[in-house]
Formats: sequence, C-alpha cells, structure tokens
Amino acid sequence: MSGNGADMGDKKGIKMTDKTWAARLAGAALAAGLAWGAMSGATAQTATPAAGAPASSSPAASAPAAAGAPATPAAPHNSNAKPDSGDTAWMLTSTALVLLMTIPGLALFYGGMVRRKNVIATVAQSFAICCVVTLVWYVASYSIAFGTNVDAGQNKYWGGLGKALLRGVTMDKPFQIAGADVTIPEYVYMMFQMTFAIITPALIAGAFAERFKFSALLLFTVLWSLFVYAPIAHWVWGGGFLGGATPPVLDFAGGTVVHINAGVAGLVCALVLGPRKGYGRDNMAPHNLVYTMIGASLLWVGWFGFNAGSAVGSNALAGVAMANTQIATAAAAIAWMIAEWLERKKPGMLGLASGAVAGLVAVTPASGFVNPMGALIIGLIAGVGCFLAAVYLKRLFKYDDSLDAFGVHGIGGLIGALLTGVFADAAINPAGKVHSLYTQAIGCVATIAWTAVATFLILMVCRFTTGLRVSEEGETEGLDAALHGEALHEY
Amino acid sequence: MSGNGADMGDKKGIKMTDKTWAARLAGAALAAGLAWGAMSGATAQTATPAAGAPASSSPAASAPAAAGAPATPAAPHNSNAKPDSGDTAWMLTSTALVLLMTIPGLALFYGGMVRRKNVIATVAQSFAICCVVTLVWYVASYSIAFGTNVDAGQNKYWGGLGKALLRGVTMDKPFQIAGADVTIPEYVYMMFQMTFAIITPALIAGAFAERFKFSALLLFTVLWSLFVYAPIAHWVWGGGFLGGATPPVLDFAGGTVVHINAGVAGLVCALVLGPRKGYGRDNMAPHNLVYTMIGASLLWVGWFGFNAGSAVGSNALAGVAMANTQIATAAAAIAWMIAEWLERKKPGMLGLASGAVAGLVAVTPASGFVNPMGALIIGLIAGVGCFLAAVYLKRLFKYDDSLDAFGVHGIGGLIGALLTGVFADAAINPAGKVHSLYTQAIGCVATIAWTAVATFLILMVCRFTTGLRVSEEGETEGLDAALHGEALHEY
Amino acid sequence: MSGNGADMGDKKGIKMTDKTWAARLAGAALAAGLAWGAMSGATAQTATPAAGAPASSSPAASAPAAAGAPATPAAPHNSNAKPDSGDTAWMLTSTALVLLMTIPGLALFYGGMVRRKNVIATVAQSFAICCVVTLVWYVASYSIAFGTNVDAGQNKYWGGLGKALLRGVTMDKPFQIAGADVTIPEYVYMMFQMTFAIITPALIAGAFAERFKFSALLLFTVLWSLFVYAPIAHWVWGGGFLGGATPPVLDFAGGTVVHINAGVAGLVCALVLGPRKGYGRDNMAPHNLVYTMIGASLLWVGWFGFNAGSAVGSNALAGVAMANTQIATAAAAIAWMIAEWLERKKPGMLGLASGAVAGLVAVTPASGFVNPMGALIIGLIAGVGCFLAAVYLKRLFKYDDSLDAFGVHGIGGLIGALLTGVFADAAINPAGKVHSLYTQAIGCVATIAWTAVATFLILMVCRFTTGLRVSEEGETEGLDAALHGEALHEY
Amino acid sequence: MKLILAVIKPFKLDDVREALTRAGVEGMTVSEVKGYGRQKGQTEIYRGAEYAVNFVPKVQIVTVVDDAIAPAAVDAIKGAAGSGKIGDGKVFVLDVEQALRIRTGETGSAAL
Amino acid sequence: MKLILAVIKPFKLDDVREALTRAGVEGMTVSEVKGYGRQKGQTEIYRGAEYAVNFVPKVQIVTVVDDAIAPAAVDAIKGAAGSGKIGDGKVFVLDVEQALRIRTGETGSAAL
Amino acid sequence: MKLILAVIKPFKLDDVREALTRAGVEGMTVSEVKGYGRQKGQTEIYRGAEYAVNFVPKVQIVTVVDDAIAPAAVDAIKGAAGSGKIGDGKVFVLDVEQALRIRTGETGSAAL
Ligand SMILES: Nc1ncnc2c1ncn2[C@@H]1O[C@H](COP(=O)(O)OP(=O)(O)O)[C@@H](O)[C@H]1O
Ligand SMILES: Nc1ncnc2c1ncn2[C@@H]1O[C@H](COP(=O)(O)OP(=O)(O)O)[C@@H](O)[C@H]1O
Ligand SMILES: Nc1ncnc2c1ncn2[C@@H]1O[C@H](COP(=O)(O)OP(=O)(O)O)[C@@H](O)[C@H]1O
Repeated sequence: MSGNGADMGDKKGIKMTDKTWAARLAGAALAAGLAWGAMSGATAQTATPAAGAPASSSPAASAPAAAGAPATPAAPHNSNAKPDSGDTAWMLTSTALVLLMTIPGLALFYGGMVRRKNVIATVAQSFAICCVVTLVWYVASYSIAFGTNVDAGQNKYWGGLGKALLRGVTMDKPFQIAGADVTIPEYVYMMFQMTFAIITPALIAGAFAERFKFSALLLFTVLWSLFVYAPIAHWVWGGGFLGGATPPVLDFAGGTVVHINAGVAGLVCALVLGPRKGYGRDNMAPHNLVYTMIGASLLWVGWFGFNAGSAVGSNALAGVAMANTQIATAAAAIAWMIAEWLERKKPGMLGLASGAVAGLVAVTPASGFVNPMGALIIGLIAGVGCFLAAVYLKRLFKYDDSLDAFGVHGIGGLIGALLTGVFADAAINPAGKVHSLYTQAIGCVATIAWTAVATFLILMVCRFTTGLRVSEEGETEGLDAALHGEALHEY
Repeated sequence: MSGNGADMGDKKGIKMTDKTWAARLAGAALAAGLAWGAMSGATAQTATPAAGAPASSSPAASAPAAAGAPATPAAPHNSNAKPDSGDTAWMLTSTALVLLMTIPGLALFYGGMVRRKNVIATVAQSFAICCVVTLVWYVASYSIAFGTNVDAGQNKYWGGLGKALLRGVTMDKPFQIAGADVTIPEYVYMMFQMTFAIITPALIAGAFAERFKFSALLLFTVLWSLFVYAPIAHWVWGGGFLGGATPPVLDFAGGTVVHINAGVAGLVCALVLGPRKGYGRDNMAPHNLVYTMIGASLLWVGWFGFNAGSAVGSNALAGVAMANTQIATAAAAIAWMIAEWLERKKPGMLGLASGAVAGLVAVTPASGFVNPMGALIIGLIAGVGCFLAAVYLKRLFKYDDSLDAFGVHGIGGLIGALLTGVFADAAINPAGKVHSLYTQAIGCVATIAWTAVATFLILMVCRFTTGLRVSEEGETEGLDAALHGEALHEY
Repeated sequence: MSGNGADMGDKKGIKMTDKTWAARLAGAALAAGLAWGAMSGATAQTATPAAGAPASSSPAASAPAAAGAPATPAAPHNSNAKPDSGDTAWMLTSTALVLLMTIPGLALFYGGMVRRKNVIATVAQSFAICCVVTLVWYVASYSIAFGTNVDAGQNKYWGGLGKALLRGVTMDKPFQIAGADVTIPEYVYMMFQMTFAIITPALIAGAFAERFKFSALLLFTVLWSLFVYAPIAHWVWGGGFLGGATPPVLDFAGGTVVHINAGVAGLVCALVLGPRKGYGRDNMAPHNLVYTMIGASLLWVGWFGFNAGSAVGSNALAGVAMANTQIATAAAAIAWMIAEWLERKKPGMLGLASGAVAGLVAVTPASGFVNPMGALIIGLIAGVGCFLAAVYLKRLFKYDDSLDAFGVHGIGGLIGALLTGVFADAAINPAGKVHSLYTQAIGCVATIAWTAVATFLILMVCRFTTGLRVSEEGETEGLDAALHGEALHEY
Repeated sequence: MKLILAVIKPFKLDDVREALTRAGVEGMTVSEVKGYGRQKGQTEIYRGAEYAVNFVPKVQIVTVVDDAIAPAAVDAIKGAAGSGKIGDGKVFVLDVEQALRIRTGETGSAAL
Repeated sequence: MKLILAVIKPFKLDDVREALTRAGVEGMTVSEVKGYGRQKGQTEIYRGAEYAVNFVPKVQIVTVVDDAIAPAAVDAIKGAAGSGKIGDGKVFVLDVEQALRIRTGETGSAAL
Repeated sequence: MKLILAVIKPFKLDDVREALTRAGVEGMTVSEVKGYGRQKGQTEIYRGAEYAVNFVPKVQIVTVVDDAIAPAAVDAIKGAAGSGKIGDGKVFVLDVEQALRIRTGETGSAAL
C-alpha cells in the first residue's frame, strides 16, 4: 500500500512519519472542505468524472475486487458489463435487507436497551438518521465516495463532486467503480451503497444514547456523513489510497469503513459528552430485551444483504460470504454467551444478541475473503474480545459508551479487519491472494485517525451551534417527553 | 385518453359531461354486477379470455409499459417473453416484500396508534383482510382486474371472469397483461398483484379504527375487493379505459388504484360511521409509538417491492424506482418533521413516521416515471401537504378519520398522481414521454367517483346485515375484549 | 418405495414387518452412531463423497425433483448445471427469508404466547437454537443430510461424513444432490438447507415452553440436530430410502422432515417433562398477542422462502408454490377462525394466527405438487383439523403441549403429507405424476417412529446430565429471572 | 383531615377529577388497580383454555382533604362516577393524623 | 368497618381471594406493587453493569370489611398467603369511618 | 403504629428508601401512581390532537412504623424527597390498629 501518487506501484509499504500523515489529513480535509464549499454552489462545478479518470488502469482496479464480483471465477458474466438481471435482483434485495438493518433493526436493538423513558427518542434517532443521510447521499456523499475525481491526486482522498445530485447516473450507460466494471445498473449500486452510509452514523448513536440533543443529532449526521463517512468510503472502495494501494487494504463489506469508523466516532462522542446523569448509580437496565432480540435478529438477517450483497452479484462469492457471516455470528454469540456464563453465572439474552452482533461486525471485512474455518475462528475471537471490551474496558477507563458502540463495533471491527489479513484465502477470492496484517493495520490506523479527529471537530461545531446535551431536567424526565413530547402508554 | 371504444385512438381527451360519466359508471356497475352474479355460478360461464382479445393491438399496450419493464431500454430480455430467472427472482422477492407491508407492517403502524384496549382488534383487521382478500382474489378479483374481457367494450371496465379460480393460468404458457408481454411466470404476476389487492383495503382500516365491527369488516372487505379494487385496477393496469387511454393515465405503482382509492374509501367510512365515542374529549393518544415505528419501517422497506417491483423486472427501471422511493420518502419525513417542529415546537417520532408514509404514498405513481429531483420535490410537497391535511383538514370538517387514512393516503395519492403528470421524464421511462396534468386529473376523478359511490353502497349493505359499529359498551370496554375476548397482559 | 438396496426398483411397496423395521432403525442408528463417533475424530475419516456415488443413476434421482427445479419444464436452464444468477438470487433471498422465520419470527410467535415472566427465556430459546444448529450443521449435519455416503447401502440412511466441515464444497465445481444437478453454488444450497435445520428444533420448543432448562436445551439441540434431523433429511431429500423409493415419498418443503418430525418430538417432550406447575389452574393466558401477530406474519412472509425456495430456482414452480402457500394459509386461517367463532362465540387474533400457521404447515409438503384448488382444500382441512387438535386432543389426553407444537405442526404436517398423495397434479410438477396415499403414509410412519424413539433417548441423556426442568421456585419466579437474570421493565 | 379512597370505573376518571376540583379538592393520587366484587370479569379463551378473569380494571383515587370539604368531595365522586350499572365502585373515608408538603414543610390543611 | 391492607406474594393472589370469599368478604381491590423488606431482590447484570433490584414484586390487597368479620378475614389471608418463606408479606388493619356504594348510595356495612 | 403514605417524584425513590432505612424503617411497599396537583403535566400533541396529560408520574410509598420512629421517618422522607421544586409531593400519616407478619404470625411492632 502506498500513501501518495508517486510510489503507487511501490510495495515497500507506507512510512508512518508525522509528515506524510499531516499531508494526508490535510489533503483529505481540503477535499472535504471543497465538498462543503461546492455544495452551496453545486451547479457551478461541472466536472466530467468519466473523462480520463486515471484510476481505471491503476492498481485501484483491485479495489472493487475487494468489494466483490469482478475478479472471481464465480461471476463470469461481466465481460462487457451489461447489467445481469440475476445480479440486479440480488442487489435490489440486498438494498432492502440493509435498509431493514437500520429501520427497524438497529432502532429496536438500541431501543430495547435504553430506559423506558428514552425509547421513542432512541428509535427516532435511527429513523431520522436514515432520512437525513438519504438526502445527503443524493446531494453529495455518493459523489464524494464513489465518484472519480478528475484530479488523480485528489482522487486518492475523495471522489469530487462530479456525481453530485447523481449527475451522470443513467438508466443504461455501463459504469465503473474504482476502475472496475459493474454488472448492475448504477441506480442500484448507488442505492445499495446508500444503505451502508445510513447505518454507519446510526451505529454511533449507541454511544451517546439517552443524552444527545435531537437537533445536534441532525447537524452531526449531515456533517459526519459528508466529512467522515464519504471520504473513508472513497479511500477503501472508491479507488482511494487504501483500497488502491499495493497490496490493497482488504475490506469486503465495511470493517474499516463502517464499523471501526462508527465505533471510534462513538468513543469520541462518549468522551466529549460525558456520562449520563446518574451513571453507575441509577438503575439503567435495558427496559425491553424483546425489542433488542428483534433488533439483533433483523440485523442478522439484514446482514446477509450487507455481506453477501457486497459481492455485487448473485454468485458463489455471495454464497460463501453468507455462509461465513452465519458461521461467525453463531460462533461469536455462543462464545460471548459462554464467557458471560462463566463470569455472571447465567447466560443471558442480551449476551446472545450482543455476541451475534459482535460476530457480524467482525466477519464483515472478512466475509468474502476467508473460508468458513477462518470465519469460525474470527467469530470465536470476536465473541470473547467484544465481551471483554464491553464489560471491562468501559469500566477501566470509566467512559459511558451507553450501548457499547465502541466495545462492539470498534473492537469487533478491529478484530475482523486485522484477522482478514491473516485468514484471507485465495481459493475463496483471488483478490485476497496478497494479504498482510501490516496493510490491514494501516487501514485501521488511517480510519481511526481521520474519524477521531473529524468527529471531534464536528462535535465542537454542534456544541457551539445546537448544543450537545439535553438539559438535566430533560434527562431526568426522559428524552421522549423532553425532546419529542411523546410517551409510551402501556396502561 | 378516451372514454369509450369509438374514440380509442382519439387524442382530443375526454369530455366530462354528466352523460358520459353516467354511462361509464353504469357500465362499470353492470360489470361488477355481472361479476357478482357470475360468481355464484362461475363454472357455467366459460369465456376463453385469450381468444381474440382486442386489447393486444390497441393503445392499451402502453399501459403495461406504465407498469414496468417492456418499454424500457434497460430490460431488453423480453423479446419472446420467455420467463427470465432474474426478473422472476426479483418479483418473487417483491411479492414477499409487499406482503410484509401489510402483515406485520401496516398492522403495527396502525396498532401502535390506537389506544391500548384496541390494539389486538386493530392488528387483527390487517391480518384478517390479508386472509379474506387472498381468497377473493383467487376466486374472482384477479380475473376482474387482469383478465381480458372477451367483449372489448366491457373490457374497458372489467376483465370478465375468464380467469376466475385462475383458469388458464399455466406453468409455461407465455401470457400478456393488457396486451403486453411479461417476462415472469403468470403465477408470480398473479401473486405480486395479489399483495397490492391485500394492502389496499387494509389501508382503509385506518379511517374506521376503534369502532368498526369485525363481522362488518369481513363482509366489507369481500365486497370492496370485488366491486371497487378489482375494477379500478383493471381500468388502470388491466387494459381498461384509464391505462388504455391516449395519453394513458400514468400510475406506476398505484397512486390511483391503491392510495387515492383507499383514502377516499376511508373518508366515506369515517363520515358514515361517525366519530369515536369521546372523540375530541377523551385521551386517544397513540399507545405505543415503537410499534408504529416498526410498522413505518417495514412499510418503507416493503415499499421497495411495491414500487421497484412494479417494474415487473430486475432492471434499471426497478433501480430508479427504488432510488426515487427512498429520496421522496426521506424528503417527506423531514418536511413533515420540520412543519411539525414549527407548529408544535417539538419534532416527533409520529411525525417522522407519518411523513415517511406520506412520501411513500406520493412517490408511488411517480416512482418509475420521474427522475430523483422530481422525486425530491414530490416528497417535500407531500410531507407538508399531508401534514396540513392530517392536522387541519380533519379539524376543519370535524370528521374522525382515526388514523388519517384520507389525510395521508388520499391527499398523498392525489399529490403524487397529479405531480407525476408534471415531472414524468422520458429519459427515465419512455412510456412517460407523453404526460399531462389533465389526464392525471381524469384518472383521479374517475377513481374518486367510483370508490366514493361504491364504498357508500357497500357500507349500506353492511349496515343492514352485519351492522357497522360495535356497541357503546364494547367501544368503552375496548374492542380487544368486546370483539375478540382477548387482552394484552403487560403485568 | 423400497426398504433396502436389493429391491430398489421393485414397485410392490414396503412390507411393514417388524423385522424390516427393526433392521432399518438399526441401520439408521448405526449411521447416527458412526456420525457421532466420527465427529470426535472427524479429520481422520476422509471419505471422498463424489467418487462413484451410486445414487447418481439410481431412482433417487427423482428425489431432487421432489425438492424442486430439475425435473420441471419451468426450469430449463440447468442442462450443464452452471449456476444461474437468477436462481442464485432467489435462493440467497430465500435463505434470508427462512432465517427470518426463526429469528425473530418464531421467537415472537412463541414469545407472545407465554406468560410475561417467561418471555425473554422463550425468545432466547429460538435465538440460541439458531446459533447452535449453525455450528452443528457446519461441522457434521450438512454432510449427514446431503452428503452421498460412499457405501451405497448406508447411503439409504445417512450421508456419511465426507462433507463434514464442508470439505469438498467449492466455489465453482458443479455438484449434485441425490444424483441431480443443481443450478446454484453449493454454498448457497448449504445455507438454504441450514435454515431448515435451524427452524425444526426451534419449533419443538413450543411443546416444552415455560419449564425446560436452558442447559438442557443446548445439549438437546446438538443431539437432536445430529441424530434426528440430519438423517431424516437424508432419507427424504438426500437420496435416502424415502425420497429414493419408487414411487418416492413426496415432500416438497418439509412436511415429514420438518413438521411431523418437530411435532412428534414436541409431543414426546411434553409427555416426558410433564405439565407446567399450575397447569389447568393458574392463568396462563398469552401475555402479548401483538408479538404473536408479528411472529405469525413473519412466519408467513418467510415461508415464501421456505416453500417457493424449495423449487431451488427462480421459475414457475417457485411461483405456484408461493401461490399455493398463500391460498392454503388464508384458507386455514379463516377455517380456524370460523371454527373458533362457532365454539367460543368470538373470533380471535390467536385463532387467526394459529390457523395461518396450520395452513403454512399443511401446504408445505404439497406446495410444489398441487394446484391452487388442492391447496385451498388442504388449507381448509388443516384449519379445522389443527383447531380440533389444539383444543380437544390436548384436553382429552391431558398432556401439556404448552404452545401446541404437536397440535399444529404434528397434525398439520400429517394432514399435508397425506393429502399431497391425494392432490398431487402432474400439470404442476411432473415429479408428482406417480403419487400414492400409501407411500405418503409410509413416509409419515418412518418419520414418526424414528423421531419418537430418538427424541426420547436424547431426553434421557439430558435428564441424567443437565437435568430437564427448572426448579419449582424458578418456574414460579419465571424463567427470565431464574435462568437468565434478566427482566422486562415496562414501568 | 380525611383520606378519601375511591375505586371507580377507569373511563370515569376525568369526570371525577373535574368534579373533585369543583368541590375544592386541589390534589389527588391515582393508580391503576384491579377490582373484585359483584361485577364479574371477562372470560378469555385461548385455544380451548378458559381463563375466567376474576378481576376487572378499576382506577383508585386517593385524596386527602380537610374535614370540612370531605362530605362535598364524597358527593362529588358519587355524582360523577355513577353510571347506575353494577361495578360503579366504592368510596371509603379514613381519618388522617397528619399531612406534610415535602417542598415547603407545611403541615395540616395547609399541606393539601 | 376496617380496612385490611395486605401485601402478599403475587402467585398467592388466587388462593387469598378464595379464602377471603369463604370468610365472607365480597369485594376487594388489588394492585401490583413492589416490596422492600427482609426478602432481597434479584440482581440483574447487563454487560457488566450490575443492578441490585432492591424491590421484589408483590400484590397489595385492600378490602374494607365489617368489624365483625375483620378477624376472620385476617386469618383467611394468613392461612392462604403463608408459604413459610421469607417475604410472605404483611397484613395491616386500619379503621374506616365511612363507606359508600356509588351505584346505590348505600353507606356503612351495606355498602361493602 | 402509624401508616405513612408518601407520594414523591419517581427518581427520588432510591434516596428516600435509603433515608428511611437509616431512620430505622425495615420495610415498605411501593407503587407507581399518577399525581394531580399544582405541578401540571406534559401536553402531548399527535397530528394536531392535543392531549393535556393532567397527571404526572409519581411513586407512592406505604410504610407502617412504630409510633416511636414515625416522626423520624417523616423527616427522613422530607429530607430525601425534597428538591424545592413544585411537585415534590406529600406525606400523610394514618393510625394503624393492627399489623401481622404472615410468615410467623407475629403481630404489632414485631410484625414490621
Ligand atoms: N369491600 C371492598 N373493599 C375494597 N374494595 C371493594 C370492596 N367491594 C368492592 N370493592 C371495589 O369496588 C369495585 C366495584 O364493586 P362491585 O361489587 O363490582 O360493584 P358495586 O359497587 O356497583 O356493587 C370492585 O371492583 C372493587 O374494586
Ligand atoms: N413496615 C412495612 N410497611 C409496609 N410494608 C411492608 C413493611 N415491611 C414489609 N412490608 C412489605 O411486606 C413484604 C414482605 O416483607 P419481608 O420483610 O420481605 O418479609 P416477611 O414479612 O416475611 O418478613 C415487603 O416486600 C413489603 O412489600
Ligand atoms: N390532597 C391530596 N391528596 C392526595 N395526594 C395529593 C394531594 N395533593 C397532592 N397530592 C399528590 O402530591 C403530588 C404533588 O403535589 P403538587 O400539588 O403537584 O406539588 P406540591 O406538593 O409540591 O405542592 C401530586 O402529584 C399528587 O400525587
């Protein structure tokens, strides 16, 4: 993997000097800044993204292989990149499945874990994030993530605004992502990726549950989607400097882009916001684990779209990704359950659900690269690892990551991203032939650095505009009444 | 658009004299009457629908284009109308998604909004309607809607009983709907359309929630499905006088057939039944907005099957329909939320959910005709428009449309149906090349007129047989106990 | 159908002497025993399953026809068995749908029917079974069920361990199941079948709800999955003595393998465990029929994957299976509702949901063999039959089948399995050309005998290791607190 | 001071609250309860299992009032809660020794 | 008249109701409550966070009876609610000044 | 013995329980109630329909104590439940004639 244009083909790896880092961050910040500026006067900037996009013949071509079908023998029908109705059918379905993960899946997973007085506010967060990100994605984020920047140097960091408002997305023209052909219509590809952009900030909400202002949430989501999610997605999947490196960072369905990203952002939120009122003293037991069970189940089912859908085709790669997902998830759920059984004397539904999610997270980057035995091992490690993180790490460092966004998604994502570099099997996916723990670590570090800094800055923006926390009284009374003027009426 | 056989090719449009209307209504009433009579002795009438169906070469051929794949460049694989496995896969999936909308989607959306004592009765309505319509559709409604009447004059109004009990539906024979080839097996097409027939009467239930008799509901559903839904579906999608007009009424996935139809029927129900006991005085706050959130989410996800499925194929048209659905829905949810924020001082979960549904409704007729910008605008208008309807219209005219079936589906459907005539974009769907606000208005008026009259008559039939409302005591006690002898036991 | 290798082609039918039965059971027991032994040292045994598998040219070739696509004119694209992207898309989707049936579908269906103090424990059962079976299936059960035993004599009873840990499952090699080509990647086939293996033991849980130990549940699931589910699946679908007989036992999607199997196992559990404390005296009313409604709805929707997915392709057979499923389910729900209305004076939501499930169960073996009229009749009979079983049978014999696993799945499965022999229609599926009530009865009897005996033995193993029932105090206090240390907090 | 404990039909709560307010009562505490008496509960039947629900939902109102307005308060409840049908409920009056308003520390009638 | 306030274990409710009926009590009002006493609550642990639930679920019965049957009623509760285990609960007796049946206006013992 | 009936703000429950324990109270029975008084409830608006919720959530504590510690118990509640804001709640004291511990049959103060 290489950090900048000059040594693109160079295999000696990245040199982690402060200087290149600074340069890189500055570059991306610039890109993001441009995006923001350009959004106001979007119509003015009329870049033609396809024209001479240098990515097409660059090493970046292996990135989409990381994201799926093209390079695998199981998907031979993309020679001239005509849309295939079977591939399209599966991707339409996958899009529905991934949306199902956020609403109502994640909404219920989180909603069941808060106190009763905050349940409506908690589910409203997932729902509102879904709406906000949809529009931001349409307006600019899709372009930033999956556009091809006319300036090849900038293209390492962001995709430009050539596809803002879906300019250039057509009904019939074949298109490429990061230089590789895709066998589905671009509208479908855009929609599929949108659902990933939706769930990522929604995951963060687990960290600031029960105290974040709704207005702050809306602003945070807009900014975070533009300045954190979209560029990182470009780095890894859009032909940017991580996915386009040699060897490329392997991230099949979003270990770095989605989970490490959301987990670390959550940690930053938890640290900046501080603990909930009464944390460690009041009873904050999950009020309805049936909701949490429904949520975990829909996450599981929907994750088939997430991981198997990341094959971007209906083929054996999708099949093995689905199998890996299932096996790692079951293994992690059972591992967490047993760990908890030993420590707490009783196995619990929350543990099963949490373990399952930990497994889903960890297998995400690996699902299209490893074989089932690799998935099993990743699942077992993630189950125990995330259990320890959720139970001990939080206690150790005394931060209040309310619903363990970092403990499950951050740690689980790290475990999965790193182990993908260990277990990738070329018999499953030729694109995983060259894999290295080192490269994977670079991917993790880059993601962590950017998301940590940018999330912090975005929180500061919110702090001085909308404010961050609800009033003390509002927190006591419950966010449902305080923020939304609504309540559950169970009598 | 033309009203009767003679001027079928005539582009001068319909003349809205009382006389032609009377004739048309009478014709359709006759058709419906025949349907009913024929049902008793269905086996006697053995029409051969395919033989010499005149629709095949008539302008009606553009209707199925309105409903989907054939006319789009993105779906080239239907030359000889052999079933395509990819198209079939997506339509099987879409069928499951649309069924998910009614059970448990709509059941929960409505169930969460009623008082706790009526929740079981409310969800039972959706569930029972699903069962009843399934059988009615199998026995006769599919034939009325999508059969081709041997009498071309009658075919403008209903499809006859040639396909009653699915006669002539085979495993392998290619078939046509309204003269156009279809690339999926007819069993799949029949199932897909059945799920639309199911949700439509279930939507009406929002208007008469918390007071309608269960026996009345069953009878109402049978009659309404036969005499209102099936003929209107034929008019628009089955080769009838609306979809077969020149230019045809554009209704991609059911703005007229489903939403205006259900919304207006709901309004009639609300007016005929009168308000709930204690309306405007008692606390009738929604008892569980988590259920409503789940319901809205499943409606959203399922609507991908509804709208993208209406492409009747797995292609770019399905993709853009899905994208439009997503964008309009998010826009409407945010628009409603902001309108409510301004008026009520707090944004609410019910507003987000209601806005989302309003957007889904409004984009339905447009989803396969407009581009994303059109969808965005339709969504924004529908969000504000339905908010105003739900809040002020009801108050103004003092009817009790309990869960705003008219406010959301009637008004949202109208907004969408009319704006489809404004925003249809031939670059998205050539079938939308010729579009006119005027034609769209004709479609709305015809639907409104028929559904209003027929729904009223059906209610009268119920009134003098099953009765309409539960007893006063039953209403006080709650429908769960009074009608079903069941209760939630939350302690 | 023939009982052993020698008279494989013999049409004179099986002679039900004690001796052949004993031999058969012994054979299967041996097979299962081997499986167990081999699991410990799985790596040691390296059978090459494909080599000279005799099943490929034996009458067993008609078995996969029973399970779907190959033999039907509607699925012509499997000549050289290359994976078809459309078929694969539908099977990936079906896998997600069937998983949805168990989590959260069945979990909620059952969870809503227990008392509030046991709801978390009840949903945890479905969830845990999902995890456990996933691993068992990966390790050995898939091989036992769908492997081809190198010893043709043994292959009648179990598939051997050649595919243990998915050995030989590849990304691209064409593969056969019971001698027939399959047009989807084997990973997808393996995953689809896994979801069936998951739901079957989860269904049993209805019989022992509210009193079974969680540790016992885990052990029971491992053993039952290996020794009961996997061999029976092999007998019917994997080329074993039932599906490979002449004429073969017809079981499209699991009447014997899934429902009779689970129902009878449930009955054995109910008898061995004895009734719940306070049974017949305490109020054991279902605590939340909204959960049950959600569960029944998700079962219904998911069952499209179960039945239409059993076509193992995206074709007209899938379409008719879906239509049959829908019609039988609606008919059964209405039949149960009416029966209950007559007996109980009020129609109930629980009745509608139960009837729907009864219909789904009964149409399962028939869905790809009968025409819609057959499905209608099967549904009506199942609705009334299962109602009578759930209400009177239990009362008559005074066992406590808590949530009617036997009454609905056992009886419904029997009705469906037998009537498939009556209504199979060669116009729908040529594989159903030769059908006989007698053969179907043989299939039922074999399944019942094996599951009854083996389930009893497995329970005895649990009894003397983990124990079977929670303590009396635990039962009084509720399983949520006693077993899991968790509680719903609705205040 | 007197403590008035009334058990009424749930849907009469708003009427009773208004009547009490008119009678000069300034505060009350309400809870959801289940009543057993002459009025019999519903019977629920689930798959043939019959559960005679012996209890019917009621609302219980507790209000402490000055001796002087106690009779008026009882009358107010009687007037507002009565439907003439079985199960209308009961009013019980008990003597209260002391009352305290937590916020201010006021006691006796001043605390009400 | 006496007001008998009993706090018992939830699953004993039906037994107590029957015993009271046998003792001549014709009506009662029941509510779900949480009790604090010698019997300690469950501890719930969620992802390492431990919540010692200080309260245990109990059922509270309020019944107003004629002075004459008060002792028998107390005995009935004692007999039916006792399991010999910690947490069986308490019975308190208070004096009632007046009772009224809302439906008929009857007062005193006739109102019970 | 005295029966102390306190109505407090829900989130003060743990504080009050601890204060009572320190004051020597060994048991209490708690329930979720809705209060009406000077503190006004939230207004909920759903699609334009406004529901002024007249009642606010409160917690009711009933504890029977020996005459001797009754004043201390009342003080404990006052101290722990007060926030100085409207709606802090009330304490009422009633006389109890008899108390019984079901498990042992003990009566009077010994039963508490
Ligand atoms: N003796 C009693 N003590 C306490 N509460 C009672 C008593 N008798 C009745 N109740 C309460 O009053 C309610 C109404 O009593 P019921 O006998 O059904 O009707 P009515 O008062 O009209 O004769 C009961 O449901 C119960 O809650
Ligand atoms: N002083 C008291 N005042 C009011 N209720 C009490 C009192 N002491 C106990 N209780 C109630 O009685 C229940 C049982 O009391 P506990 O001390 O646990 O057991 P036991 O009565 O068997 O000694 C408690 O949970 C509480 O609801
Ligand atoms: N007269 C009363 N009888 C019984 N409960 C009362 C009475 N007055 C108030 N309460 C209870 O006390 C709570 C607090 O009273 P409120 O008047 O709102 O505030 P404060 O006591 O601070 O003046 C009320 O919500 C109600 O539950």
